[in-house]
Amino acid sequence: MALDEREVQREMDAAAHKLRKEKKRTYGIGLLKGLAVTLRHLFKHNTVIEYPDVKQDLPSRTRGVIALKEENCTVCMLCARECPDWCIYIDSHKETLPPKRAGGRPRKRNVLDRFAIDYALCMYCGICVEVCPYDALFWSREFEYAEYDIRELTHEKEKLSDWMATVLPPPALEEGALLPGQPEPPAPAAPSGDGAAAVPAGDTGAAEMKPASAARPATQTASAAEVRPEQAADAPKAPSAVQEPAGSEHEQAPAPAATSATQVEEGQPPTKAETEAPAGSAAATEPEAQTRAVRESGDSPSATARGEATGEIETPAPAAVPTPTEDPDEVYETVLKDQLEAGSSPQVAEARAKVARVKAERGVRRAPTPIETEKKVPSAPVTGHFTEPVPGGAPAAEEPKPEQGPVEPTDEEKGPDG
Amino acid sequence: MPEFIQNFELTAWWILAIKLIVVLTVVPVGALAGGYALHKVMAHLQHRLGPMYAGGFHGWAQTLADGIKFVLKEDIIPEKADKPVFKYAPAIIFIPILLLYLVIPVDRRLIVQDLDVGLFYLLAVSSIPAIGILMAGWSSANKYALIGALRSAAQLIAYELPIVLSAATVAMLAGTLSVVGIVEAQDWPFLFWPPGIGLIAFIIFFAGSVAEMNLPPFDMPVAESEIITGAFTEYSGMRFIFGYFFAETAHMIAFSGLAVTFFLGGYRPIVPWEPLTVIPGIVWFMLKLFVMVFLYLWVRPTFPRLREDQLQKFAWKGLIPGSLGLILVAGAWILYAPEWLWH
Amino acid sequence: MTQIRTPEDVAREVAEGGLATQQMILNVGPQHPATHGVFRLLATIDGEILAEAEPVIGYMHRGYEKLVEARDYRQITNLVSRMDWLSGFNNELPLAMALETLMEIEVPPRAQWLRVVMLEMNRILNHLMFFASFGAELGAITPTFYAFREREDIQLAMESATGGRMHFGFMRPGGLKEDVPRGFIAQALKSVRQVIARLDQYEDLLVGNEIFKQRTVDVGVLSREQVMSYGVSGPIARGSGVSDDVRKDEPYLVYDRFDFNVPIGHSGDCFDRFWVLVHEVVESARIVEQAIEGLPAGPVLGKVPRVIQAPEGEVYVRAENPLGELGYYLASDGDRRPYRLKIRTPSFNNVSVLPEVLRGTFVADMIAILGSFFFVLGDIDR
Amino acid sequence: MSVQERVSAEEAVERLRSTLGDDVGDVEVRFGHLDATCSAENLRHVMTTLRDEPGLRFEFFTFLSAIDRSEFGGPDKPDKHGGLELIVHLYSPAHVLHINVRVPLDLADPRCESISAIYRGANWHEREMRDMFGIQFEGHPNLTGIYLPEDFEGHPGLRSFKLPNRAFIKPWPGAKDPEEAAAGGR
Repeated sequence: MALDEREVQREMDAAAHKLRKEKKRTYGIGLLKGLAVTLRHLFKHNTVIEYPDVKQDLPSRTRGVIALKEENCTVCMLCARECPDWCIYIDSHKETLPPKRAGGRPRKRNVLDRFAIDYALCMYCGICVEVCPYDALFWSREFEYAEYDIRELTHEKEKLSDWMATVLPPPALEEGALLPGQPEPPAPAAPSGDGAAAVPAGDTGAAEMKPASAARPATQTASAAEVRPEQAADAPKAPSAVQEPAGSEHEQAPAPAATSATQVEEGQPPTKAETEAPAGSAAATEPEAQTRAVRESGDSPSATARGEATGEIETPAPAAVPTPTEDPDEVYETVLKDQLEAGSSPQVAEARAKVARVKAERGVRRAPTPIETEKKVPSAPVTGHFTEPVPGGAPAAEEPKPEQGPVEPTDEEKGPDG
Repeated sequence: MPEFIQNFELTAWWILAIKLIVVLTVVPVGALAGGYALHKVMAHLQHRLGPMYAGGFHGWAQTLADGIKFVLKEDIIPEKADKPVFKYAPAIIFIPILLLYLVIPVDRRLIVQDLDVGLFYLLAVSSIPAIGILMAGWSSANKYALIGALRSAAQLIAYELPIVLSAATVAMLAGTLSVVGIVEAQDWPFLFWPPGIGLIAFIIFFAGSVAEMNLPPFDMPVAESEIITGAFTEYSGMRFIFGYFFAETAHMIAFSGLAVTFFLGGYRPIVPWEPLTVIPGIVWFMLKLFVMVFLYLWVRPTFPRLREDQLQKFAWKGLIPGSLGLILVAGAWILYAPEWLWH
Repeated sequence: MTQIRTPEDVAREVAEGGLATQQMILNVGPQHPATHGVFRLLATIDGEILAEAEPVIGYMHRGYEKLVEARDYRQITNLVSRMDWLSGFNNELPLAMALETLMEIEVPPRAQWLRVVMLEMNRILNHLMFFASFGAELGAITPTFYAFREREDIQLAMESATGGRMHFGFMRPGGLKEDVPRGFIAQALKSVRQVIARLDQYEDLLVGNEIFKQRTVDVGVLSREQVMSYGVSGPIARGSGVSDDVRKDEPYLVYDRFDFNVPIGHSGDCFDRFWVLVHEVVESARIVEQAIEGLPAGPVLGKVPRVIQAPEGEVYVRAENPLGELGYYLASDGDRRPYRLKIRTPSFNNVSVLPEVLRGTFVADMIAILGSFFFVLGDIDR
Repeated sequence: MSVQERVSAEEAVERLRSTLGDDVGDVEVRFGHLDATCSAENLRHVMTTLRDEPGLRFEFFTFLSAIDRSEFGGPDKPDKHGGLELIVHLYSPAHVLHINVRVPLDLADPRCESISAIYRGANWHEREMRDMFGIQFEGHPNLTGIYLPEDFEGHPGLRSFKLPNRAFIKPWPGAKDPEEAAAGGR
């Protein structure tokens, strides 16, 4: 975008003129205006949060403190290795367990002896939480753990586990977000000049035409809904004005292609699982064809109704159980879906799916259900039925398991890369 | 109550002693209340709540708690300081402010001493604190304190004149130097009569008093973003609170009282309506005092501060010629205004 | 009454040696209310006038350029967001862009648009902070509280998305860490509109105030030539009539699709710098609105290898940080760690011009000039 | 006002060649930025020309830095190891051009002419380079330390300077076994 010189000059002149006008001293009026501003605030409702009495409702992603779900930890040391500050201390020993079945091989597992985080060193970057492949670390909103002595800021696993009770589930994502495993939306249509064929966004008919299976929930948060109408009023490019399907292949697909409210993966059943998402390269290179994504005006009755009806995230129906001669990509997709349904966080689900795909590629047979539902909690995406995180601090009481702690898979299960 | 004091069968010295004790208790309490008002009004102007804890209800005891804390704190005197001067400077700042209260008529009879030269007394006493600030700054052996002290001295010279001249205008119009006499001589609508003169004199007095008290926008001697707290940089504990914080609020209340007395009709009802005279003068005085204190508190957080040279310019090129001109106008009014305009 | 001398007069007298008074060295800082951090200024003053001023920095030097040589790129992302702690998200961007350039990663459109949303929100956060502190330095403390109230709403939106209040650590080479949570857009729009709606009022407090104008107009004039020679950038440079803005000159991300102006001052004094800063808030808010309006659907992370490992190569990538041009010169030898990462921070260059600007001003002006040279110590010292 | 004429990098290479000739070594375009080498003796001349030549007008001083290439490529590729290199990055707002000027220096005794008279912003950058790499800039008005205390030993920018906390102060907690811990981390 080359800047037109004259345009810049004009802009600058206008700015300079405005500035010169503002610089003139108007003796007295400015002072009175200032007094009026402060006086007005004297009578305004105060928004101060009286902290120790009233606590702010912090978002669930808040990086307050790192909580440990002890039974998920396999002592893989990844967190300690990736930590930029070297503030995670892990001690463990190996334990040999008798074989599960008669005649099996004895299994080994790592037993966690010590897991401590030195919060005096921690820089709250969240890399450990991010890299943990077994969902053992979580962010909690707690922040009141100040100590009088810096040495007391090293918290051991008991304390870290206690914080597990305060972990919130991750929030639902904004409209238009793509969960791993979901197919990408087609490149949204570019607004073109002729308005004749334009399908108004939020058109009821258009909304109904959508393939039901592909329709992602469009629940608008109430606040989002109330923002929209004003936005429509403010913005020069009023939402419903410019929307139109561009490509012929989208003709039957209702084109509010990128209406942010519906942000759907329209049409186009997933041909290939491309979760690593090479974001429509065509779209990226061709900016003009890119979306001028237009929002559905929030007052469209159908939108809200539909949103309420499908109040939770529908993951695509699970595919059939894979046959031994499975296609790696298919395995990937299936595992991902299973994982998501089982309640893993998207990142973890993706990671596990990748592992499964690698195994499939290398011909390692997938164990029937290697994905345990053990972490239905806290990392699960919020769905309608989700209620409350299970306190991780007292796991034994919840599900008495014969053996606590992660069990190292046998060689057979482990696969070449395990 | 006023009659009781007047008719008390004791020597004048005893009466004076009792009155002094009353003033000495009233002033600190007033300063505490003023401090609380400062906290709260400023907080709400700034969209905050201010203190909410001490004492339970909206932090009413905050200034009390502050005072106790400061009194209990260690009194640190810098090694290189000129110690006697350093020690007594806060007293020299605070005591004259107490003395100001002696001649403020809270009611027609409720005054410690109605001096015949009350106005002179007031103006003489009110300029002493600046000397204390100069002492404090010089003796601290600190460059910031020195700059603050010199600024304060310059400010004293520049702003004493407008205050004196605007008060002189009032005295001319009233025809007396007695403070009670000035109140009695004022007529409704106090500030706006004679037209223009009273209002302009009030504005000059207000600006001058803000500078005299080192409040924003004329708080260069204690400008915290430039020279920390100027002359008080090295002070701590009780000396700090008496020299700086207490003095500031007590000063503010005293000057509010003076402004009420000189310009707003003192203890007299705001409208000359017969039923209103039932309300005692002290209530009227307090009401007006609150308005004045609020005015000071309102200006305080709203404006940025001027620069030292601009302050001098404002005083010497604006306020002083203005107040001199005002004296001329007032004299002309006294000489030539027809009789029916006077009342 | 002595004649009030202008700074020029005094400077001339000092140069001629004709001034009989003694100069005093005033040590401003490293702990001083008017410096945003541990910044020291050795001021030689003559009464109220500065004859000479020499900034002394390095009290907060953490050696970022060395630290990054021992850390991998993921860790560096979180490290650099701590440089200029007021604009953490902006700090992370050029690093991600440098890696994307070297590794040829394509960033999905949604990530680009979301980046713009958050970058501009971060810019507003930063500018409001300086709006607040500049008032406080001139003695008006009220704008501080108003600005912080607006900041709080924006910060809450940022926190709901990233989990951090200052150090976001949300940027990843190839996109963003994860998608924003539901409600983010509504909150962002709300907070940004609030800023636009209320900013006029707050301008009345400062920009329209005569005392403020007396303190800032024609004070601390920075010439265009100084801007160029010292490499001053950002709102400070634009206050001097230099219209450079990386977002306009060399648009990165999707900045070329938004309609926004670059406010430019013309005389280079404190008032113009502040004026530019305040008006940039409005422009940023407009960009946020437009970016949210046009936010496409899709993934937020491109096709990125598991281990970020830039191939051998060297690239300089710059972006318009709230305080000026932030650039990373990344020299990679193919390792997971950078071989050398030169961090060109805006504040370092901006502050280096201070001795020239401060010479011959009043002590009170020194504070105004320091305040109008919007700098962050972490950004100078790295 | 600032942007006057956008010049492509290739065109700029031509202009550079025609004005400076052999004063600069190989000129190439890397990621849209010009990249030229020049000798330490020529630096001042090159800088002045770059700034004043109307077809180039590199008026904006971006940064001055250095790279110690003595370990470039790691121990596996000793053929890539090089010496110390000074980098001056300039920007031309009028033509939207960037240039990296590289000046090879002697690692054992790095010296160079100061350019702080041409670009005054280089003053602090040169002091920083003196701290970090020990480069002596001749003609600098005030070549003292800027970041490091005066009694600091060593030049942290050099590859031979190891960060002590990574090397010996604290064992790496991420180590899986004692051997790895003894190796001192990554």
